[in-house]
Amino acid sequence: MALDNGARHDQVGAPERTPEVVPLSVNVSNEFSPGVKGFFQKWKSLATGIRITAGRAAAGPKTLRYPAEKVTLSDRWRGALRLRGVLGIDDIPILHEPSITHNALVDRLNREERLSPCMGNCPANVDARGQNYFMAEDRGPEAYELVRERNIMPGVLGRICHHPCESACRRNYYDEPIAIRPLHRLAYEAYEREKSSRLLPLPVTKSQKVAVIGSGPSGLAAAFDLMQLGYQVVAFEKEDKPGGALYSGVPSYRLPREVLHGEIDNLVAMRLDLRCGIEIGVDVPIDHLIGEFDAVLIAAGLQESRILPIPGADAKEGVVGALPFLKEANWKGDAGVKGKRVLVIGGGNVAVDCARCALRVGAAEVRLACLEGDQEMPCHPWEIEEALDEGVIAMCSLGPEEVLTKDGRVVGMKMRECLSVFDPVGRFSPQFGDNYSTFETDVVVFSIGQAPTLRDVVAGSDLVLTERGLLPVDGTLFTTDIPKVFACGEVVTGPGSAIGSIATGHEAATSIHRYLAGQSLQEDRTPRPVPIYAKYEKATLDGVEESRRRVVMPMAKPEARSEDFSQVELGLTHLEGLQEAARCLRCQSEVCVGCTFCARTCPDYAIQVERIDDPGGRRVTRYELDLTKCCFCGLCAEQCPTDALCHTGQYELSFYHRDLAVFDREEMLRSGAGTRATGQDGTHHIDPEEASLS
Amino acid sequence: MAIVDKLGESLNGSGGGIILTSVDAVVDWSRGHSLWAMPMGTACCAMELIAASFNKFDFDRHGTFPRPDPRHCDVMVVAGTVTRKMAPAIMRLYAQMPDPKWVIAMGNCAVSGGIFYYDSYSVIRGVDEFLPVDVHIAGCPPRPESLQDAVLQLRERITTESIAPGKRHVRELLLPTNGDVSLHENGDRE
Amino acid sequence: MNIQELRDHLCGQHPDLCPLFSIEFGDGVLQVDCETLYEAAENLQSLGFDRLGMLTAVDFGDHFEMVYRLTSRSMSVGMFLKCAVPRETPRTRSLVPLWPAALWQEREVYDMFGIEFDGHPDLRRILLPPDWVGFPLRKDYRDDRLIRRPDYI
Amino acid sequence: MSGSVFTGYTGGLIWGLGGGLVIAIATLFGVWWERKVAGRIQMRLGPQTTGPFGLLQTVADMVKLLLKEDITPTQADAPVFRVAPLIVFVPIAMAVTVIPFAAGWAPLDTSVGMLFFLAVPSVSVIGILMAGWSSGNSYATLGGLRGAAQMISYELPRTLSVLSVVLLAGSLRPVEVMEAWRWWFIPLNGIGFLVYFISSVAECNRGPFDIPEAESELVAGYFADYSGIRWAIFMMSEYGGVIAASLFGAALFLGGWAWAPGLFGTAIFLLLTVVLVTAMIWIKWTFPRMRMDQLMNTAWKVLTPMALLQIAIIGVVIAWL
Amino acid sequence: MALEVESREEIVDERGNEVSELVINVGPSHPSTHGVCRVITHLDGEIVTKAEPVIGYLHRGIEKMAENRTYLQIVPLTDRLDYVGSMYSNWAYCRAVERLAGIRVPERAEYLRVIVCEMQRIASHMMSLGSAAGDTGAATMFIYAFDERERIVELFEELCGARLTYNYVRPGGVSYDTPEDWFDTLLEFTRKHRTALHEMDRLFFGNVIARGRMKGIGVLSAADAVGWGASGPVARGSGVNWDLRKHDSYSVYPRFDFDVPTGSNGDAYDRARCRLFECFESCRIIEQAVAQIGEGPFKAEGAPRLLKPRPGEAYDHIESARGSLGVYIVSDGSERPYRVKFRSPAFCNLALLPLLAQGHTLSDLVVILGSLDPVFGEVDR
Repeated sequence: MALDNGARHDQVGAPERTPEVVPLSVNVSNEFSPGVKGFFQKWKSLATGIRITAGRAAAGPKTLRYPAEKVTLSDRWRGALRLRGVLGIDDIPILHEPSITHNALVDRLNREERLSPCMGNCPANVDARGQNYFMAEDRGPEAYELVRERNIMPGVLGRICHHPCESACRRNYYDEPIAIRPLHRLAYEAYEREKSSRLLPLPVTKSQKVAVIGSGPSGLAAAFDLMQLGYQVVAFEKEDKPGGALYSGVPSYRLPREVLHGEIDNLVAMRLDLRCGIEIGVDVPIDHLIGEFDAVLIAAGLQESRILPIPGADAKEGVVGALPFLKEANWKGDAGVKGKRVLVIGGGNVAVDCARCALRVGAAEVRLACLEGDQEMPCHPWEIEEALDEGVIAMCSLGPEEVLTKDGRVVGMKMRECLSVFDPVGRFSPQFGDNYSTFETDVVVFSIGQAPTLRDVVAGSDLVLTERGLLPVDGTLFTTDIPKVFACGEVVTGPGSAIGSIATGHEAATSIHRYLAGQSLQEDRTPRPVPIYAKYEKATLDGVEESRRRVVMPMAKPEARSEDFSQVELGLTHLEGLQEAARCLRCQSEVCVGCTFCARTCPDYAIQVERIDDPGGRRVTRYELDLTKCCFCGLCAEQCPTDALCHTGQYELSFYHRDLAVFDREEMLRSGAGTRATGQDGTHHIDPEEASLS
Repeated sequence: MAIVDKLGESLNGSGGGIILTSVDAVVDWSRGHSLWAMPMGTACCAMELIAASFNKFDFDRHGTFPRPDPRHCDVMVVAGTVTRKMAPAIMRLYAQMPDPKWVIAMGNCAVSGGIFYYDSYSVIRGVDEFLPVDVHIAGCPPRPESLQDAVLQLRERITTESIAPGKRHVRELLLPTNGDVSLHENGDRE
Repeated sequence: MNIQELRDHLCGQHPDLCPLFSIEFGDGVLQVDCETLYEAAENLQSLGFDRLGMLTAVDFGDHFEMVYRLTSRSMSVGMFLKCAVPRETPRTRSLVPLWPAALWQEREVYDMFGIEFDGHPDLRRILLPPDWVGFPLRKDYRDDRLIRRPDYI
Repeated sequence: MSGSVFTGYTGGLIWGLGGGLVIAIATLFGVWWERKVAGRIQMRLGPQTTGPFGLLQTVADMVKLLLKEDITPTQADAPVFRVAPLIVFVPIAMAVTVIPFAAGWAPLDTSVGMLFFLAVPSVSVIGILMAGWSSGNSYATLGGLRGAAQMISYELPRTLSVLSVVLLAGSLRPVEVMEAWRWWFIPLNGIGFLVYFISSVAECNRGPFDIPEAESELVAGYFADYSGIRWAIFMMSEYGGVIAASLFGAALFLGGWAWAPGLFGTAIFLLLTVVLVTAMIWIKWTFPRMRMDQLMNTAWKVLTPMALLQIAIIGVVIAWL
Repeated sequence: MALEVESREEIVDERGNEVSELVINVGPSHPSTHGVCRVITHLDGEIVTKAEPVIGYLHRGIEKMAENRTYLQIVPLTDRLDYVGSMYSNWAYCRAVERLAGIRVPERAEYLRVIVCEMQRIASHMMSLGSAAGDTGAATMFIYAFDERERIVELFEELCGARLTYNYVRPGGVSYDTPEDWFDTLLEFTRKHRTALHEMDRLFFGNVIARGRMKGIGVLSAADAVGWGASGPVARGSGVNWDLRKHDSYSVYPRFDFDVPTGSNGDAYDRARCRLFECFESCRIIEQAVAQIGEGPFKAEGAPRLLKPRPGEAYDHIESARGSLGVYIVSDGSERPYRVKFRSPAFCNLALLPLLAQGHTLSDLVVILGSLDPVFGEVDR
């Protein structure tokens, strides 16, 4: 290597070779022998030639008898372009699929590479594409109902979801992702306005009854699925109000309680039998449920916060777990930290919630300490950003060493420098350095993980917990040791996201239904969720028109919002929602939505696309491909997010007149277009007079 | 050409419609089945032009084979990009071909400039700017079969021709074209 | 030989060229004055750069930059030789006496940029017809026959 | 048949016209056959869609060429340009008339038939020169000059090679030569046949000696500016030359009708001719084209000595007999 | 053909100047100019006294167009440069872009690039050998060689859906992974191809006429080859052992064992036979690469649609079938390059024609031109 220096980026472990060691290998010159021998060699060479041509002639022709005999085209053949569908003529497919068969649908779409990335990356496979379609058409209630099929509380998740759909959104590749999550919220608001006509009780068609322990997202998701199937569902909640972790753990500046309870009220209105204030295992033994109901689903969630066993952590005052802290802050609006300095240990989302809550309940100074460096914090980047805006002080790469106490009261915290968190294999194995630092603080909130408390729940039943207090559950089927009993939610998965819990709820509901209907539980089941989409690098946005940018979610002012529990995200207006939904590319819907990416990527500028973007009237009005400029490079079809633009096998493109090769929208939609190549529908004859033009 | 012209004129003039039709049938048959190609290969499409006449696709099956000499050719296949520098040579070669002669524009460069339509200062946007093109083949480059298809289309088109000057037989062309796309105004595409 | 060794070698042999030598993006660049271009090239040739791989120009608006890519087979190394040609008087010295490879390449640069080469035996247009007006690769080239692309990304 | 209209001047005219017709028809099949054989060598099919096995292909070509515009370039010397194809064609058509087609019969049975066959086609050199010169095209001029040089050079080995048969048979009258023909002429005349064959190929401007019309150098050589029917006549003379040379070679060297009596003999004769034509086609499509100096070297340094060697061998044999 | 675009006038001119030379115009559309090249040939009898190539008949201004296209949009343009070996221009361009934008290419992509480029080398050399044979009148050899090329084109079609303009190598990788069983078909091809190569060697390079036509024709000395910037088989035919795959071993080439065929006479025969031997070497490389290639991504992940490399300049080159093909890109940090220059080997090689053709006959002129293997898409750009 050498012509260039060592900075060569793609040099893959090559040994250096210098010209000296290269053998001057093959010499290509050759001559006839001199003299008589050469004379005969010359004649022989002629004979050899005849022999070779004779051999080839004997081998027979290799010709294809065109047009009777066609060449077999490769299925990647880049023939003439056609559209599969156009918005305004064809509608995009809406995937209304019962939960029972939803997985099969997703798998099939995935196999056929027709799964939109947002749907694929969502643990519950919410059809965000369909939602955006309805939202753009100003059909909010329908969007709500579509989302609700897989996401039990769109209004709630529209506020708190960590939106894996948006990270997978193909729009990332071009500019910025669609605001799918805020659109959930708008859909909820639209639904609420029309609730009276749309909210009907679900009919009970089956005699079996199912008990659900816990009214968190996963329990409700399972309950809703089962209710739709006609089962009678009873949900038990130990607190006074339903909602589980959403109620106790999520601060109300993110999730107003009226929204949460509004959503749950809707479920109740659909004939969910919700019984609050009943703690299974305490008020009612679980055996009783097992006896009374045909199936029992444990969706109790995680109740307990872990506290690090470090010196001083047992202090009487000033050390709290995250969940109790949040619960107090949420319910009472006061966690006893007014005017105090708070140090939150942990870098996850819950820790950030704790920190932000602490600010709101009047803490004088809030610090957040975590092991990880600032680029690798496990919480979502937008969360920590908002927290920093509000005044939280983040301290990264610090490990808790000792809680400094004085008279049983916390006075400070000793921290140790953390060098690395994970070992090369990716296991959690923090390495600490020798630098110590001490911070003065009054309250230490440990937010380093949660655990289930199921001892009470399972007491007296045949269910056996593991040593760590976990319930042994099949991760795919969500069955427990007892056939009748199922489990879902964070009890099974450990700390996770709301939407992840919902996904397990759907799976558990499927299992319960199969169990009750006497079907095989295992058939066609795969572990969920199946993460399928890779991340995108951030696209460069300069040069991108304003109209193509993502709508900006209005936020409350940081200094104002950190005072109380008022909402931080103020929500989009109706019009903004329509515009944002219209940005959706309708990936893999096989319907051209006029995104113009094909026109933009075309090196020949052969494609012209025009569309109307009116709310409710989004139409592709013009799609024109000048086939005579097209260079058949295939870049447009690769770019097409909806897969509507595709190459056909058509290669015989002879025209008597050049303008016949300019395909308009209708021509683009015709399939095959009768040629010798395709043999399809040769019904279009050209007028001889027209043929004689040119 | 003179003999044929005279023949055609007299047949047409003397009301010998039936004779003219049969003569035309023979003449058109011979012309259509013996389209010797003047391979005006300038760029990439020339490779497919070569491929079309070689063993896998074999133009010769249809009686078409490339002759390098324009005087012996019937159809000029302009295969490839035509630049301002090249155009006079092509015009000259076309002029050297004996009548009756046809032109096939093979590939998008020859049809419209294709990928070089925009931003190129030296490419001519389609040979129909200076040649009467009979069949355009879209493609970049078109498959050899497309060229064969174009020759067959040209053959059908020749069946509408008559040796009588100015006369044209109205025949239904059996070959499918690409649909009922109406002609666009030239104006809005430039 | 890598680029550092090349620099050391060059500095050892021709200390006057040494300050002009820089390493940019992994390639050695010798930025010289156009008056001394020929001498520099001659020095490099005697240093072992026996191939003139590429020769071109870049229009930087206020000046043209001549870019010569030299490679040495014996040292297995390549480098750039550059000089800035003023736009008002685009002239520089031809390298044809050193490398005949420059014969056509300099004609091409003349054709495309209008830079004239003193000492070139046959400086005519090469790619464009002789009667062409203008030098297309200049940034300010205008041509009525050119249709500009639609302006979106 | 003395006294009949088929002898003398009228006979010459009639048989000459007949020869022309035969050559024209044979050319149609010859071209078809060449395209089929060449196709086969090149793993292709050759003409296929026009008529059964593409047999009508050459007919279509011929009709089309007849109706093509007949261009006389403005820079051409018009009268010479127009007449040149005929001057090339007529001698070839005439040469066919002396070939002994059937037992004891040749259309024009003259005592100097051998000489006639060798001498008359040489006149077409003049036609080629005329065509090349009058076209006013430098390629054509080069082609014409190349053609003249080549054909004149190869006259010598070809004549010498025929001489060996004449010596053996002891007559210049083709019919008598054929009657004297015995099967052992073949081994005896092996070298002579090779020389005759190669120089015939060269005489006919066929590959690998087609440098006067070298497609890749001179585009089409001396007939580069001919179109339509005049060019077709050139092609007919080329194929006529091939067929005539093959007929003559099949008769003199391979025995022609002497293998069997009556029409059988003629059939064998024609079959042998086809074999020779095929061989010519085959080598054309197998070998690269020679260069002018190599061509001359081959004529003067290889073929002429070989022909002389053959004559010497025959001389020895005759003396020994 | 006939060509006579302006020759008549020139002859008159020359005659007016009392020169006993015949000036004929070969091209711009002539059967053996391999495209659109015009050679103004001064003849003394049949001896060429001066041959002056006139090029630019296919000058499409690709370099200017590239300044108006985004980095991705230029890839299809590079296809049209060297249309006999589109993969090379793709690759050379992508290497320069990757260098500029700092994109790392996955290993599988590098292997795929090597495989397709070696296939392309075979295809290109088959075209070159075939047309060189066609120039000497061996039309059948042309078809045999082209038949081999057709097999590769079929494989390419399987791979990327195009027969000629592949648009396969992209900045950051390649556009498609291989279809199933593709490697098996490829290996079967290389096996059969060797037999075919031997056959062609005997049919054409062993033939007495072909040797006569090509031996000692257009002799290029090693010093001239270096000085005139010749590269590829043209330089190697003269014994200049210069192959970027060895001497600037880019990509994964150092992992393969192959030889560099060189000639000793520097004539048309050596240049052409160099190409034949390179096909053998390419078969070897392909077989090794197929054995070594591993699973993995074929594209750098997550590269944005619009590349905006840092301002600066990058030069990178590869060994194409015709020699060292370099691409020089100047970026001003926007989404379109500021200047793109293609250093085309065919352009530099073709400059040798006047030197080589002098003193040979007109027939040799086309042989020499064929042995330089110009592709005018690349010469004129």
